Amino acid sequence: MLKFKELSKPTQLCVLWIGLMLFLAVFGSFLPFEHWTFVYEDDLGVTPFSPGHILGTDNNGYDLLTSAIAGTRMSIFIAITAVGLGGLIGSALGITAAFVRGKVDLVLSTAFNVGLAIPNLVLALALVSVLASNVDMTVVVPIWRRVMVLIISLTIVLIPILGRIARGATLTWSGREFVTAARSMGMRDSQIIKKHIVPNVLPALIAVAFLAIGVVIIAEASLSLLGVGIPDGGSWGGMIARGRNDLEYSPHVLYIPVIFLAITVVSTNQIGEVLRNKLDGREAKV
Amino acid sequence: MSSLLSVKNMTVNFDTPRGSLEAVRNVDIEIPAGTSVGIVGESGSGKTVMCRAAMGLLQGSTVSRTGTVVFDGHELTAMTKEQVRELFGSGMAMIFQDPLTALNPVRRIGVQLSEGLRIRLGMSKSDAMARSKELLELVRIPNAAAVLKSFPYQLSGGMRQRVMIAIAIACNPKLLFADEPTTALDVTVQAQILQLLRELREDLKMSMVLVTHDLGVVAGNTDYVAVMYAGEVVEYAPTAKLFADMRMPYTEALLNSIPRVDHKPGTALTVIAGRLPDPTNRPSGCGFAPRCKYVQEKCHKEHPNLKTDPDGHVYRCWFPIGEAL
Amino acid sequence: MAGSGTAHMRNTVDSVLTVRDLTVEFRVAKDKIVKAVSGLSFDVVRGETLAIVGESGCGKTTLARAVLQLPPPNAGEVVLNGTDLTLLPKENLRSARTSMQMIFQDPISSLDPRMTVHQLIDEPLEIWDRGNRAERDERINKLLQSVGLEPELVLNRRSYEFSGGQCQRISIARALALDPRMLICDEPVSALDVSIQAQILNLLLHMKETFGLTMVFISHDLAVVKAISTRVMVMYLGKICEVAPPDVLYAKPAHHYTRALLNSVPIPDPTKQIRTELLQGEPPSPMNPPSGCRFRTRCVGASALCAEQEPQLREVSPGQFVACHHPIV
Amino acid sequence: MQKLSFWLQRVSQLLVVLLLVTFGVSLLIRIIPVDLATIVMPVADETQRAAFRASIGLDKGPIGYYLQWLGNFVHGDLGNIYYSGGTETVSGHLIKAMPRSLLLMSYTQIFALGVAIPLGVLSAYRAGRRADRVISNTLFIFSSIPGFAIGLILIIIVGTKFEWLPTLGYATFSEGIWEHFKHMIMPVLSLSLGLIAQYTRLLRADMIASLREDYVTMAMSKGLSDRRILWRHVFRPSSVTLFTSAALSMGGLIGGAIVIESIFATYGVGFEIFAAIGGRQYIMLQSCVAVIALFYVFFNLVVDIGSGFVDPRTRDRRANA
Repeated sequence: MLKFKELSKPTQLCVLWIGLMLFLAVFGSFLPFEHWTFVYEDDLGVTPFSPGHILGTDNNGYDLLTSAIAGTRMSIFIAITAVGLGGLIGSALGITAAFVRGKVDLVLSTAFNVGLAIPNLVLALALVSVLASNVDMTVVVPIWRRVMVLIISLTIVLIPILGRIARGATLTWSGREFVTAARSMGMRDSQIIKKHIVPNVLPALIAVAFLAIGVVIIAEASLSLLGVGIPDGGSWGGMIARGRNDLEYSPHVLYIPVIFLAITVVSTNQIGEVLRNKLDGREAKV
Repeated sequence: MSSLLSVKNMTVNFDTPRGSLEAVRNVDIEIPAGTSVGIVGESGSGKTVMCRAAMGLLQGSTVSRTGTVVFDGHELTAMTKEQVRELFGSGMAMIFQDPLTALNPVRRIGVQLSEGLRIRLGMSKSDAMARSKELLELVRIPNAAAVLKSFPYQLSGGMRQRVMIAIAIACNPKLLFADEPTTALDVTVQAQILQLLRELREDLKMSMVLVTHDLGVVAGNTDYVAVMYAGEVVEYAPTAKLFADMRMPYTEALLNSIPRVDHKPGTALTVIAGRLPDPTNRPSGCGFAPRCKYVQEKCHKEHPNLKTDPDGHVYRCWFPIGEAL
Repeated sequence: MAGSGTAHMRNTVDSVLTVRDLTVEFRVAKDKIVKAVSGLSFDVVRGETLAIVGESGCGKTTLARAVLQLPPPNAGEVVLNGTDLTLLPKENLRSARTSMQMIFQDPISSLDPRMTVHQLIDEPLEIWDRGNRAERDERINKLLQSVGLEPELVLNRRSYEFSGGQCQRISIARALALDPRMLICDEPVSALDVSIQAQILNLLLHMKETFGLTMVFISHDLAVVKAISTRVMVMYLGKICEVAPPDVLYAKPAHHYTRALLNSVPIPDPTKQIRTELLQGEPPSPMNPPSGCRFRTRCVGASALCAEQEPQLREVSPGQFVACHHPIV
Repeated sequence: MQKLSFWLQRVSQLLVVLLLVTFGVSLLIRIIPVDLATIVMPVADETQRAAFRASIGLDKGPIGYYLQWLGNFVHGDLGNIYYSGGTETVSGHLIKAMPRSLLLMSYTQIFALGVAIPLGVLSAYRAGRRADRVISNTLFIFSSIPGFAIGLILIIIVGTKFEWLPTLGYATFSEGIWEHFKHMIMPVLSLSLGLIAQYTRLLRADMIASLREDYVTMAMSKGLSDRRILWRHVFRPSSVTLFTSAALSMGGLIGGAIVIESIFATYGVGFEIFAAIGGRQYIMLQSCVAVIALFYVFFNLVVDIGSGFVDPRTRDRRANA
């Protein structure tokens, strides 16, 4: 597989950044900071690099560093869970469709097309709003339910996207002669899928999954910005939504989550790209 | 005899992630005017790269070429890209192995064929089209008018190869590089295309460089043969002489390893053991030494120089066949 | 030809494989059907090497796959060791296939790039549970040695680290792992360089003797076939033209197509250049083959009869069968 | 007439997708834990609510409801928007919102393609050299910054700090062409930077693949100039993926436009969808999604026709399909 030392400098930085994000996501709450909802009443709208507040505070007195760490946790958690679930379900469906062909393929491909006919964000927005609505509009939907709904919605959005990619990859690989060879040796179809199709399709899917993480992070942020995602600065999107209210006087409240988000997306994209090129290089030899 | 094309000491390097790849090294070759010269070699021997480099068709930041190439009195290696381009079409032309990839998939045959005529010869659109039709008839394509309007994928492999030949000879080139022109074709179609090339060469007084891996194709279609191995020309002689009196052990081994229809069934094939040397890490001695049955101590250590017999037979071997040790 | 008939069938108890009236057709569009193989019969006797020769599009690869039931043919029977494969239920077919293994044209595509050589050759043994780990490992080593590869050097490497010739050796080792009685080689050397071709051909001959194999060898190259076959079958557009032992077929071909094919092969000897009349044009489309003899449109000896009536295979000299109304005598 | 049968097949495939999408969306009303009639008429009594349900077919079960909605939709009746104090038609809203969104999307596409095509061709031609590296790296970063972030940053810098451009609203042509474009510049930039990166990368990759083909060497050996080879021989066969992705990204643009339209208060279709969801106007939502799916079908057909135009091979494959 890939060795860290063989990667280019920028890619190494990307891997390190993702490592840092994962660290913050897992251990962020154990760091010796005040809880992110703590209000520094004397430090409203402090600019970054001030003593005590490296990333500054917003106009409500929330420290942006601890907010960003909490946001990291939420955004990364949602992204990884949604991509994991969507990837699993999508690739299972896609591989089945391409390997079995015939009617199964027709039904699943049509289902993918139905999913793809609705723009991602519209679909996610509709799902979130339906699933997260209460009988009484005045009752606030609890945060855990919002998170669940977000994850489910984003998973549903991802299934047709990743499913179609898995289907395409499976079609290519199942046309290879080693699959015919395996059949002629008397291998069962289920074994062929397990031993020849999945291991070959998987690396491409992993590469795409990295790109999908970026897509999900942006989608979550967009939903939060529209007010249906994570409220009150609980994720990067939520922070951006809050920062939007004070563009004129405290633009850093916006810049900080945007920078976190952008670097993370650049990093996952770069890693996905490197993985894909690496695989293409292998493919070219095959 | 004067040389139409003369390549002197040409080396072509590719920068690859695995290091510098010397695809062609120190190649000297002369193409006498009015002749057909075969270049034979297995894949990776550098024969295709040699031809493209001679014409100056290799591009990109990773390629470097040294040496001199003189074509028809012009020193190509000292000219700008634009100046060399002036010689294409009417001076040199090229046909390729796979006519499906060598014809633009999205443009009609007529457009691709007349393009050269309009740009190189300044013909009007209608004149160029009329001439294109004549050219298709010249390469014996039935129903030329319909073919002009077709796309490459609509034609069979043999027809596509004829179209490519028509494009190449459109401006009456003096020298035609034919890079494995029949490898992708069936034997019966191959025979047709080779016959067509022979006839066109005679009619148009054209010289030809015929690149192939098939000694059989060379035997019936060339006046001279250059054998390439691991980026070098290892033997060069008039065709009849080469087959009658081989000096280079590689050529002999190659010939003996070919299954032949004119031999008795069940005749055992002589095997050349091993494989081509790694082009990014060439051995210091003779490249063929590890596979050669006549190998001596010296072959592994010192790289053999080109030797020329008094009759012009050139070879690169310390211990050529027919010479007492 | 390109005709039908069964005169060349030997029907002996020694037949390893008997194929009767095999037909394979693909639907490529609503009303376009490619007639890849049409009512073709042949048998392969124990220990022989049947070569099937023809140009691209003649249906030879389709034929090989139909014999292995990958996919099954539209009609006809394929009798392997007395069992008709076309009638077998899926599970039985799975085990029946193991006595007939295949070598493919593209040596690289026929090996899974993610598996080590050890895993590749172990795979058939594992599927059929042949012996314990140690026994299987020993078998793998033996197989590798028999195809001329050093087990210690290759076992843990993957296919993309090898050249085409070496991949083909690995494929051969894998095909032999289950002790098949029959080997079907589909253009096993046409993707290889000349110097490597000879290595693989010699290896196949050697393996045939060592393992007591019966072989079907498919190729477009008459010269390659000549070196290794005991019987040659020439195909054109999904039908048989001629069946004969190689010494007869190459010396005096009876079918006009066989002769044209032979005369087209370039001979690597400047003193032996024959310039006979070439076969004109290209094969017609298998979607709409000519009536009667399928070769008649390009045949120099064609008559009105050839358009009306399909020639049947008949014996013109001992062991030489030809499907032609006007064979060359 | 193979060709006709291909198109019939293709159109029917897309129609199936269209029907399934709209049916799926119509099921949303069933999933919501709230009764639509209660949302629409919070103060009415049960008989009034039942009458409302009957009027839009909610009492007929999922399929009956869908068929009634579909019948109305085909006749141009997209339903109503209900709010305290009255109703408005969905079509009325969409007629106002649609041109804004269409203009925004068209400008975005034209700008994105206009920038991406020369950049893509240049970086493929100079692949691996400095110009290519600069272009690729810059665009790579742009592709990772979400459009709304670019929009917000533009608002901070261009709108608030320097006050060069208006940050909110939309101007019709009748309010002045310059005024119209002034309101469009920032939304278009926000939407198009990501697209430019995506398009350039696609075109570059395909051009580089085409440049390795023998037909390029063939064109060189005919003595054609580099410029002619690039544009006449390489660009066209390499552009299929680019134009396909451009046409199909129209759908994604509507999604992106929801956020951008809400940031810049453009009040296009995206904003209407957002408003429908926020205001629980599920009938509005259903009809909006149906309209978008129509667009999807339309652009899929555009891709089919267009790719046959660019690459004759697809045309013939179809004739045989």
